[in-house]
Formats: sequence, C-alpha cells, structure tokens
Amino acid sequence: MYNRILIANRGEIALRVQRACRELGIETVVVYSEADRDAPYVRFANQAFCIGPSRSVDSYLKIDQIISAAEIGNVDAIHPGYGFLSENSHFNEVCRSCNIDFIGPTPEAMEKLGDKNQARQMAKIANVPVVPGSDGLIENEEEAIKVARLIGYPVLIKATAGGGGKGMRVAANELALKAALEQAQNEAKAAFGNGGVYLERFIDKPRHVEVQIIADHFGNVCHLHERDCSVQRRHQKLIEESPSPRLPEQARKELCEAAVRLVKAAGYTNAGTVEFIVDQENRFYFIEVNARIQVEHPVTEMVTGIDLIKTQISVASGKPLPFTQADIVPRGHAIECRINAEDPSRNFQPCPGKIEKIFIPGGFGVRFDSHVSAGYVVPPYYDSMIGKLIVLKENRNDAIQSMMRCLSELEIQGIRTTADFHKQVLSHADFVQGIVDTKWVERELLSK
Amino acid sequence: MYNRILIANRGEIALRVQRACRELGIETVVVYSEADRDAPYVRFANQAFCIGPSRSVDSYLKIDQIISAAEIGNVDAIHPGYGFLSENSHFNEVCRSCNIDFIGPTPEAMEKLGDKNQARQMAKIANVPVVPGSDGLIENEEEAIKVARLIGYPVLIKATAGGGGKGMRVAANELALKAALEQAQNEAKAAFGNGGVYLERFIDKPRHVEVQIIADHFGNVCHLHERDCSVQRRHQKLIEESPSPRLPEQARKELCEAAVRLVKAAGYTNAGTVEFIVDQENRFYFIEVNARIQVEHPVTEMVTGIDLIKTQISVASGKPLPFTQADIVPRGHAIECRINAEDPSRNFQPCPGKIEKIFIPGGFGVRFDSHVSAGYVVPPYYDSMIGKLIVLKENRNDAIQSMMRCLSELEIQGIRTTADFHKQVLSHADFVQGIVDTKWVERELLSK
Amino acid sequence: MADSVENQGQEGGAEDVFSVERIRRLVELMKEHDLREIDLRHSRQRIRLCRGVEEVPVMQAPAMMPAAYAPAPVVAQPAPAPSASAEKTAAAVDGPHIVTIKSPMVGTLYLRPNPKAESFVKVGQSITPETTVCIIEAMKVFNEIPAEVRGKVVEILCGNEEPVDFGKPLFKIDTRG
Amino acid sequence: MADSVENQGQEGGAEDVFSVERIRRLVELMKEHDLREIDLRHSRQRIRLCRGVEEVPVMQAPAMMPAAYAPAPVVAQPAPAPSASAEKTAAAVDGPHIVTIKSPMVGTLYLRPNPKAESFVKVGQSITPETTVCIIEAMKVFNEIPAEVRGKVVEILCGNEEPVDFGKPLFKIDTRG
Repeated sequence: MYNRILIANRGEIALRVQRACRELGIETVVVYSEADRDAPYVRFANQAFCIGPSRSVDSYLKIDQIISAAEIGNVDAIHPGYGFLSENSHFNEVCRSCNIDFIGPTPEAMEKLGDKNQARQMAKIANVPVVPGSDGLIENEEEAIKVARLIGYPVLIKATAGGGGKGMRVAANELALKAALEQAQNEAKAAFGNGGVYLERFIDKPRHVEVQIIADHFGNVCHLHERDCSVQRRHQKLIEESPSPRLPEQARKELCEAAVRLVKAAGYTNAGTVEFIVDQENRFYFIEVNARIQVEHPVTEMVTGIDLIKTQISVASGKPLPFTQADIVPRGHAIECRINAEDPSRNFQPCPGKIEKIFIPGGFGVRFDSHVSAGYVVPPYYDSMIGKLIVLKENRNDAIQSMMRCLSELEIQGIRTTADFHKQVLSHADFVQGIVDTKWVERELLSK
Repeated sequence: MYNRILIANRGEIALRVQRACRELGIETVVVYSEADRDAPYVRFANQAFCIGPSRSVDSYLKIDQIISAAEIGNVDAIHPGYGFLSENSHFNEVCRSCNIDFIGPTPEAMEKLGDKNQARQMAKIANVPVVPGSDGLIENEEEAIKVARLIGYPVLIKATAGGGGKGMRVAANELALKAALEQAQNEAKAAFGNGGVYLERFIDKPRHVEVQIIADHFGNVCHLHERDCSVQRRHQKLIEESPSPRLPEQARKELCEAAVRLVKAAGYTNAGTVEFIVDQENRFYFIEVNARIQVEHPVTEMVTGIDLIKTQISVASGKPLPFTQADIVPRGHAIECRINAEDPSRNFQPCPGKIEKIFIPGGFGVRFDSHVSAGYVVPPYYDSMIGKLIVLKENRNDAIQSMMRCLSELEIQGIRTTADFHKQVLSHADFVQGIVDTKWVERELLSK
Repeated sequence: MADSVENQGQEGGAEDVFSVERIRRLVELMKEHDLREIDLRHSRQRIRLCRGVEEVPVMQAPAMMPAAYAPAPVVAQPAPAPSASAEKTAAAVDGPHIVTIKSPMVGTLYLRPNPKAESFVKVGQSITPETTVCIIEAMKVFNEIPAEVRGKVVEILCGNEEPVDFGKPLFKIDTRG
Repeated sequence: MADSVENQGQEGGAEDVFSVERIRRLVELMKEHDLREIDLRHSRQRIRLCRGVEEVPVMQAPAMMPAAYAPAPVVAQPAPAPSASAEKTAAAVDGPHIVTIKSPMVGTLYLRPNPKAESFVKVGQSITPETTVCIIEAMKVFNEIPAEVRGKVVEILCGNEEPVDFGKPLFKIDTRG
C-alpha cells in the first residue's frame, strides 16, 4: 500500500480523496492555487504546496508544478480526481515516467477509450450496441435511403462539420428523408462551408444511464450497477440516482454486462464509467467511457456499501479487488443533488462569494460531500459546485421525501444556490414517476 | 398515521425526531424555552410555541404549558425524546387523558419497568439473570454467610441507605465477610444513621451492554441487537458501539433473547432498552430498562438500517412492526462519540458559549446528529451534548480509523469540546482490543 | 440587546435625521451604555449606528412562527427584533415610557370576560397594576391576567381568541398616562 | 472591507446629504469612538460608512504547511497574514520601501550556484533587476531567478536547499538602498 498520495485537484473531491487516504492511514500532500489556500483539505493535509495563481491554467493544469510538488513531497502516487488533468494521458504518462503511480487507468487504456471513435469501434467489437448510423459520409440520396433502411427510421441527418443543431434534420420516412437530405446538405454547406452529412438513428426522449466499473490488474472486472443521470440542464447533470427508475431487470442486467465486456476488451483498469443512452423501448446504446472517478460516484457507494476511492487506491497499488461480482448486492435507493452556487432565476449564472451562514442537513442515510462551511468564500475561477447532497433510503419514494426534507434544511446565506430548483424537480409528477429524459428540464421547467 | 406531532424536547433529539416526521409527511409542532428560540428545529417547525424561561423547570418540565401548546397546535401525538418528561408516567397519563398519543410505552408498562425493584422481580419471573443478592436486609453474620454461599464470592456488602460508596465492602471469602460485615454496618450507621446492609455478588470490571427493543400493539417484539456502552465517565456514556467487541456469539444471542423475554412479560410496547452488565466470563446480569428512545440509538440504526424514530411513530399510531426478527440483519460496525461542550482539562466542566466557527466532518458512512452550526450559542441551562458523531464501516478497525479521521476534521472555535478526549480513547490499546470496562476511563485515563 | 433607541420623528425632517450633533449624542449614549448598535427610523428615514463586535446574526424565522421576540421579562421594553406586526406599530408608539405587557403562558387569549361582554380594557383607558387586562385559557383553565403596571392603554397587540405563547406582547401601556 | 464610502440615489438634495464635510466629521466621530459602521438614509438617499477590516477568520494551519502567505504578485509588499518567521522579522524590516521577492514556482531553493561557491547575494549587497538572486530546481530543471527590483538585500528569508512553493517570500529588498 502507499505511504503518501498527492491529490491533484480541489474542492469537494480533494476532500473526498483525502478522507479515504486518512482512513487508510495514508498521508496526503495537496496542491492548491492562491484562491484555495483557506480550503479545509489544505489544513488537513500532511503537506500542502501553493502551485500558482487562481486561474486553473496557472495552477491546477500546471503539470510541471504538480510533479515538482509530488517529488518534493516524496509521494508514491497521485490521485487526479475528476476534471482538470484526470483524463489527460500525457499527465498520466509523466507521472509514471517519474515513478509516481497515477491512480487511474494506463495511458494506453485511457486513450483507447478516451477517443470517441476508437471507443465506438471497440464497442462494436465487444458486441456492445451503439447508436446505428452510417459509418462515414452520405454521398447521395440512394445511399441515404439504403443506410436509412438498415438503421431504421426515424433517422437523424447530421452535418459532419456540425454544431449548434445546424444542418440537422429528423426524417420519419423515405419521403421526408429525400427532402431533408438536400436541405441539410445546403444548410451545412452554408454554415460550415462543408456539405458533408451522415445518418444515425434518431433517439426520441433518451435517458442517460451509466454503469460504474472497477477493474484490478489481475483481469478482475466488476460493475457496481447503474446510475440514472437523466436530469440534466445543457448536458450538465443535476440529479443522479441508483437504481435507474423504470428500467426493466433484463435491460439492467444486459446493460451492466455490456459495460463489463467493453472494459475487458480495452484492458482497462481502475474505476471507470460506461455511459449509455436508453430509448423509450429500453434499448440501450453506448455513448462514451469516462476514464476517471465521477462526481456522482457516492450514489453508487451508498447502494453498494463499497468505498470507490479506497478501492481505486487499493487496485492502483497492485492489490486484487477485495470482492467478486456476486458480493456486490445493492441495497435501497440513493439520490444525489448537486448543490451549485448558481442563480436559477438568472439562467443559472454562477454566484461566487462568501458563505455567511450555512446549516448543513444531516440525519439517518444522509450524506453531504462538501468542503464548505460558514465563512468559506466560493472562488469565481472554478466550477460552481459547492457540495453534493446524497440520501439513501429503502425505496425511491422515501429517498425523494428525505431529499426534500434535506433541501429545505439546507440554509445558505451569502450566495444563491440551486437547492430550491432541486425541490421543484423532486416534487414534479414526471420525476416522481421516473419518466424524465435528458431534455426534460429544458422542456418542462425552463422553457416556461 | 398521524398528521401532526408535538416534540416535547430540545437540542439534537428534537431535530432528530423532526427529521423523521418530515420524511413521513407529518407536520411538527415544537415547544422551546427562551434560551432555544434560535434553534434550527424551531425554524423548521410548522408551528412553534415558546413555553417559558430558560430553566427546564420553567419550560421543558412544564406539563401544563406543553399540553396547552399541544391542544392549540392540534396535534395527534407527542414525542418526548429522552430525558425531561420522557419517562414521566404522569405526563404520559395526562397526554392520553387529553386524547393525545404518547409516543412510548403505556404508563403502566412504564411504571412496571421503571421501578428498579419491580423490574428486578419481573426479570426473575421471566428467567432473566439478575445480579445474585440477598433479597432484603442481612440481619446477622450467620445469615450473611448463608446468603454469600448461595450467591457466590466475592460478595459486595451495600448499605441500604447507601450512596457514595459509604458502607460498601467487598469480601472474597467467609473470613473477610465476617470482618467486613460489622465494619460496613457501623460505617453505614455512622453515615446514614441506618445500619441496614444487604449482599450481592461483586462483579469485577463489568462491561455495559444493552439491547434495543421495539414492540408493537399486536404482541410482536423484536430486538435490534446490542450496544456496548462501557466507555463511561462517572456513569455518563461517552462512546457507544455495535456489535459489542469480544462478546461471544452464544452470549450475544442469549442476551438479546433474555431482553425480549423481559419486555414480553411486561407487556411493553414501542421502543425500549434493556441494560445489562457483563462480567469477565461473559455472564450477563439485568440492571434496568430505559422506557424511551436513547441518545445512542443511531448506533443501532446504522448497523440494522432501521429508522428507530420512524418505527416508534408507526407503532404508536397502531401499525404492526414492518419487519420480523429474521429481517433484522446487522451489517458492519458502528461507533458513536458524544461531542460535549466540556473541557476535559478542567475535569469536564461544561463550556457553554457561542460557536464561532465549526467544520462538520462528513463522508461515506459518517453521520453527525446535531442541531448546531456556526453562530449557535450553547446555552448553559441544559446538558452539554452538542452533537453525536457516528460512523459505520465494514469492521471495527475501519470504524475506529474513520472516527479518528472525523474527530480531527471536527474543528470547533469558541467553545471547548470532548473531541480530543475521544481521540485519546480511540487510540488507546485497551479500546482497540475492546477490553474496556465501565470504570476504565477513570482508572486508565483520569487517575493519571 | 435590550437597550435600543428609537427616533420618535416628532422633530422629523431629513436635516434633523442627519444631524451630526444628534449622532454624537447617540454615540456617547452608545459608549455610555456599551450599545452594539443603534437603528433609528422615521417612516423612510433611518439612522443606524454599530460599534464593537459583530452581532449574532439571527436567521429569518418563518412567518407562521411566533418565535421572533427577544428574551425579556414579562414586563419589559419593546423587543428590538420586531415581528411583522411589531414592525408596523414600532413607529407609532415606543420609547422608555412605553412598556409592553406580555403573555405569561401558552394559551388562548380572551379580551372579554364572555362573548357578550365588553372588553376588559380599551385603548385610552387608564389601568392600575391590579386591572385584569385579559384572560388566557390553558387546559380548560381560565387565567385572569393583571396589568402589573400603572398607565394608559395605547395599543392592543393581539386579537380576541388568538393563540399566544410565553412572552408574546399583548398590550402597550404608556406609563406617563 | 477596508474604509469604504458607498452612496445610492443621485436625486436632489444629494449635495448636502453627501457633503464631504459632513462625511469627514462622521468619520472622525467613528474613529474617535471606534464605530464600525454609520448608515444614514432619507427616502432613496443614503450615507453608509464602514471602518476597519472585517477579519476573515483563518483557522490555525499545521506548522509543516507553507500555506500562510496572502495572495500577492511575485514582487509585492510583505504579506498581511504573516507566517511565524515573517512575524518575527516584520518588526525588524518593513514599510513602503521594503519589497519582498517571492518564489514564482514550486521547487527546491538554491542560494549558491554550486555547493562550493559563494551565495548569489548577501545581506547588504546592492542588486539590479537583472541580478540572479537564487536558483529554484523543479523537475531537474534549474531556474535562475532574477531580482526584478533594484535595491539592497536586507534579509534572506529561506535556507539553502529548502523546499519552496509559489508565492513563498525569499528575500526582502530595501528599494531606497
């Protein structure tokens, strides 16, 4: 096991990783920007290095400064957390070249699954369903029709140079396709100077379901079941839960097994998340792999009783997984709400500033992963998440009730947060019925 | 189920009960003294009544004021918490006479088990072992010797009017007994003007082990396994845990079954705790019953996954227990440390005052049941407990590690607390080995 | 923080409100009585002075909750942390000569001996310490509440049959009258 | 918050409400009596004065942790939240003419070009902005650190081969010298 670990991150995840280390008897070295010098994990660290000014590019993204701190701090390994350098295979590489373990997958596995197209190819090889589409550009109408028949209607026409929905068309049948194809090509040409388009099946009201994976260096791969992250705003997850509501047992099983197949095929180690979208018929399609620990990992910890960060550290240090798939028995229902320093009434604009007062909710089955306390100043330089409120209860309805209670207990003075917005979501009939999709927030709550 | 409940208590337990109510969709009415008007549960309540000045006798012990608030608040039931009026059978009686459910046992059961001698008699009938002793006074030497042979040496001679160890003698054999008896009688006569003494077996280095019980109105009685509360200072519990370390499976089983027998014999309902002392040979002896929820109930909730307060409310409202004994499967090891506003360096004298800053520990398997936050003023009128730090981990060693981590994260400025003292206990070899008894703290930590 | 000075506004006017001389007198008053804060308002005019350490911030209490009264003896100066209703009246009647009769218990307030009778006291009426100002019913017991102060009733702060709790202001008495 | 004067409402009467003369007298008053804040309003007019720093409480940091330096440019006034060592020296050398050279990176500090050589600079020595004052080694790279300021070395704050992090004060320079 390691003696000393450097935590190359900030905020709640830095504290989360530090807690795991301390409970394992591992010393922690933290690096921080000038904006974070008063953070609690800086106080709790065995050693702390200021690595630069507030802006991430001058501090948390400075590989040389972090490695230098790691060498002076004489650490055995680096935990990258999420974001920042966590999926940077070059940083991963540099750590290993300096004989410092990178707590995560190998640079090779990271690149293999990090690149969307490579990952998509690997998924096909591993017999993991992907969204059916034309591999490559559509040259002409005949080809379009041929491909459309293969992948099935409705189809989505996408500009290869695409972005912002320009050059996008949905076609429900051949007639519509013929008309839409030319429109899309012209629109794409006008917008991007490139008329190249391709086809894929259009998925209506998709849900976001992901599978937590953990793998050791002995070929053991386990899934820790799924998380449903369909409550999103502009592709930003707001609420995550496990198990996924209304997902049939058979689909759940196949989804998790598919994730394991893909990860095995890539020779992936340590923790990772395989993301899928699930359509209204509960068919699932692979989207991408996140080669790191994720913000919402506590949801999985709560239902499985497994500490993911400790397991990450353990397998990185060369130990085999301490459990088998059969040992992993989920219990109850967990929900997480991300508490962001944002003002929902002003289009969720960030509200950095000093937290004058805070009452932190607690109680049976309640967890608040956060680095803030009264007097803490939320810096304007980083993402606006100040904490994650997580509850575990016997069933989904109890979990919703408990989360509502916790959200009303969470009193914060000095900055605006998304707490009340979460109450709006949790008390909405669609959420209670578990029928939200990834566009639901914009459609039902924000468009009105 | 109830629509509205009045919480006749203060501090962390008032908030704990309120949380259960809110998650059950039950409105709460709270009563508070002038010293507690800024408490969070007062803000969170649907209705709140100030019932008097700060002193308990003028507020939290004023039955008429509480009942008056209950009537105006139009509640269905009253939860008494612990302490104050929780074991007052008269208050229990009054509630029922006003058609307000008292969330606890019937006044009859409360009295039956509340009185030590009655409880001891009932235990004998229910074949629950009690500390062997002379039933009644010892008249002369011959009788003393006869009784001592029955109950077995070493014996303890106790003054019936006793107190403060006066008139107490331990005798290891007949010779010692003859000498000690007269000394004890004379000492008792001198001290209390009453030379009456009785005998009971002397238990060396006893551990305090108690069993959590819950019973409904349909004769269903379940035990939720045991708690070990041997870490005490002057009979005040400091640390509680479950399961009890080093207690053989057979003894554990018999202990829990004995508790169920006693409670059934008394026709007891709702939550209660049967307290035992366990000697070095793991023989156990019934001491008393606490006819209420206890401070340390979260320890049991953590290992069993059962919400005791919700279950109390549910059975009080006339519902059957939602589980059977077989459903109750403890998982992991839980430890609780009571955080008191006391100064260990000054003989644990209370340190009321304003909490200027506080960092509350959190993370996976961590629970801090407390009503305080930065800016809260700990009033000098009530007991000094400001919170309970509870951890649940896979095994006892992990739980100790986690608790140590949490205690060092718990930063409180403005008042002194017992947090550091707990670290001293948790890092002591005797505690780690699980061999502490109820006098251990005084003997090992305070006498030096 | 029982001490509090409130501007009557008799000598109203913006110039007066901003008079440095008055502020100096107030500050000396503050030092003298070691006040932490002075907050003076007259309709839309306000003077607020703070000295020494930061005050204990009190979170806003929900409106339905009768908890926003400061600790004080049963007969005392008006509480500085005013509830919505007290706010309204603070401007009208206040000052060292005004005392508030507060409820000594939780119960239901009755301003009349019986539904048909006249109220015990009316605004403008002179009272002695023995005058019964109201009845508070708790647990079927009707408790007659004496004024415990001599003066003239200037305001009745609660409605008939309204639930009251300990320390709730019931009447304002002008001890000069 | 340092001394701040904030006003709202640009409507008539503002001149006399916000007369500098009055504010000056108010501030004198505040200084004299250690007031933290004065807040005057009339309708949409307002005068609010705050004095002194609202202390941002910093919890005690473990001794081994080089984190007790306030944010500042690489060359700046001595940090307001001084470390134990800076504390000691603050009394000795400080003032507007003293600037501190701080470490621009994490690394190991070398005060000599090589173990046998003399230090780059000594106390009392005059330096130019181009003078190399030390080397900081990070990832096997030896970075020469220029003074970036003209003056006389009055104090060397770190030891040879000591680990330093970003913003750590290294030298104190008297810019008068």
